[in-house]
Amino acid sequence: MSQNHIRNVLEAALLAAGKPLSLAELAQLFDEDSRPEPAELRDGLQILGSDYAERSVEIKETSSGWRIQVRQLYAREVSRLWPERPQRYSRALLETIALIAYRQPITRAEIESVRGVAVNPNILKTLMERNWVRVVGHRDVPGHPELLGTTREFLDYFSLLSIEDLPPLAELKAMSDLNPQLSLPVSAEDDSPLVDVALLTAGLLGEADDVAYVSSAPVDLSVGPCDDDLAEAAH
Amino acid sequence: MSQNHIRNVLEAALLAAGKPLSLAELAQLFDEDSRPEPAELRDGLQILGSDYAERSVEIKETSSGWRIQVRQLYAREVSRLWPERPQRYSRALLETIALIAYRQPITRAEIESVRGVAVNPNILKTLMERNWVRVVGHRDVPGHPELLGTTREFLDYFSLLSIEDLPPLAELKAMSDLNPQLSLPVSAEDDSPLVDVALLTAGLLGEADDVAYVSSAPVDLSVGPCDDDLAEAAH
Amino acid sequence: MVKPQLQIVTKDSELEAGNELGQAEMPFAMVQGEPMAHVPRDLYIPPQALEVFLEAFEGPLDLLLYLIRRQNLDILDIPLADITRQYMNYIDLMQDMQLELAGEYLVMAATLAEIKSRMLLPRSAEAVTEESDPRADLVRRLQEYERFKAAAESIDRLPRLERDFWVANAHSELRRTREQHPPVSLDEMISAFREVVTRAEMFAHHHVQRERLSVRARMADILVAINSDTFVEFGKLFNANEGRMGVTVTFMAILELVREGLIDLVQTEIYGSLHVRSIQNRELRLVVDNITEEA
Repeated sequence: MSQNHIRNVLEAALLAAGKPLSLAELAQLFDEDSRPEPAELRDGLQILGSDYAERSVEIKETSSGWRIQVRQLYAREVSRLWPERPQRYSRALLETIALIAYRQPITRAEIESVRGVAVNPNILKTLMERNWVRVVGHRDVPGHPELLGTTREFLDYFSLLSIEDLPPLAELKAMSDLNPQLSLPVSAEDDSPLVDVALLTAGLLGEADDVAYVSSAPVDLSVGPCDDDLAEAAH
Repeated sequence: MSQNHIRNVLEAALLAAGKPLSLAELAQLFDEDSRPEPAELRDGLQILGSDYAERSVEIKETSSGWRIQVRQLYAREVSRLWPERPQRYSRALLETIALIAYRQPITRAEIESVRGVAVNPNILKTLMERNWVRVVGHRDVPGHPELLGTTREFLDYFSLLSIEDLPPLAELKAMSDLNPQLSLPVSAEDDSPLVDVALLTAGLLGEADDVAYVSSAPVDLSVGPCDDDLAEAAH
Repeated sequence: MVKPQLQIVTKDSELEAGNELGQAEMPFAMVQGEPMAHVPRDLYIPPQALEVFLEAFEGPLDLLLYLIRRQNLDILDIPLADITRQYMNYIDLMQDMQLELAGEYLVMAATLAEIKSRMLLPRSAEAVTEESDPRADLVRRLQEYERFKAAAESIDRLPRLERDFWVANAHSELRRTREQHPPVSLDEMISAFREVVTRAEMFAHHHVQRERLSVRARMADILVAINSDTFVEFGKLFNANEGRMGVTVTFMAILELVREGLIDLVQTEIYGSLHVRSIQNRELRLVVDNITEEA
């Protein structure tokens, strides 16, 4: 079978499907007796890609397979086709999907504990309807809460090959990173490291800032072996 | 502007749209100060067509404009993309078509606000491909969002003569039986008149053209309390 | 119907009011008749913006992070008393404004108070390790939340479908003929509709509390939008994007303004369009419930 034919069948199918197709799905397109090998298919996709070098489209491998997509270079022009501005996702939704993506499998309660607020059920519903999130199991604790994970569609939407391609999470710093400052020799102002009894009578939310510092300042924390504990606790 | 650029913008838009685009729509894609003449656009489409000579697709002019389509030559292979047996529609799709049927004309944003979740674009695509839903106009608000309505084919499918033949929503109305006492007369403690829940629930079953009601009601306005007018408007 | 506290203040009475309150020290809100002057300056938020402001936060951790970051402080070394005080001020303000406050905010307030009280207790030198720093757990939560807040932002910046690029589609006749459409019964569709309406009703209840729109605030907005020289088209006062409730609030505000004799509603011909004009004297200045509109 000619390379040109393979290339054209691949192009025809990808453009007709309008969604990513896996190598297996692409192989199914061909008659059984002349089905190309996966290597030949890869070659065909490669050729297609180089044919597109100067064009408005590109071939891209995402999580669920290969697709032909319009280059970002033409986003300004193409977006004029849809005068309604593209949907914006709320911060709540983005934070929720971020937690599910980076921490999967994760329960709803775990999401809530990191975000510090209840998860709006509509957000999970939207994420499930978009097929970005699905239930991947149940945690073996009382109540058997659902464990949530991301789908291939989620990765496809953001053109990611796998979850590892997400931008890296920021590093956590341990509190002791700041210890050099805290363990400075006590300054002239607060040369009395002991807490004044009178301060205890100060209103709970009163002018007690200094006390807070004094009581935690005089000790040399830098020798503390707890960096690791904290980092671990944070995980 | 280079011919290459024009060709690529045309290709990008036609492939992103996946449906025919008229010359006027194609012209709108370009920045105002460098918008090509219709003749240049035709040239661009011509060039695109000859680029496709050896490819799996072709460019075709239809009654509603130009489109890129897969050549018949690849029909056998491409047909293997689609499964023989029908799949079931999702709950989300059914709710969407139900809302469009009962509340037409309706925008996507309005569907989203009633359902409380984002509308997956694939749902509307499926409904349009099935020819159950079409764009019937544009709402006269910023962005001019598309107004969606059902088609004759939709009515035919359900053997309905007109959309009025859809089962009445009597029970639904009974369910959300709205309290005509809108909380306009405010309590002593809270002198800031807040909108009552009833108004909103009323909105669910009402028409979307509040403004129309408002502008036809003004004669009585000066007379005084407007509870009745409002209750009426809410209906 | 209770008359909204809308008053026209002439130049003279405005001067009086100014003297009484001190032009610069004008309270920005009245709560149960008391001017809210005790809130620190850096907390100033125009009352109408407060709801928007509250909605800008994704919860107590987000609010705390904001307070910390605004002062370029390090999370690892929060001046807890200071931050706690600011946090409490916001909570008080939100409660005074009768905004619905998620319970999580109050839980955080209690947590902060507890940490603070623990920090007041003297501790022996040996016992003080990082672990026993009462702030440690809060710091860990703040850091963790901040990581995911940042991750959410970076996900939002990733190129994505339908915004930055599109899947290329070509028309294919085959799609029509080959794709099998699943059957749908009318009952199925009606039950879907019934369900969505039921759910929307619940959703509506939930929403009302968050998006309470004040008619008086809207009255002020309208008066700002129009003037006595030219007529403004009635329909222009409405913003359809605000939905039914927003439109209704605007409508009620217009009714009130008509009743108060503050605006003129004119229709030149039957079924013609309505026009609105302010009939206030240009010498007059409007003060809506002590909310001063900046000129």
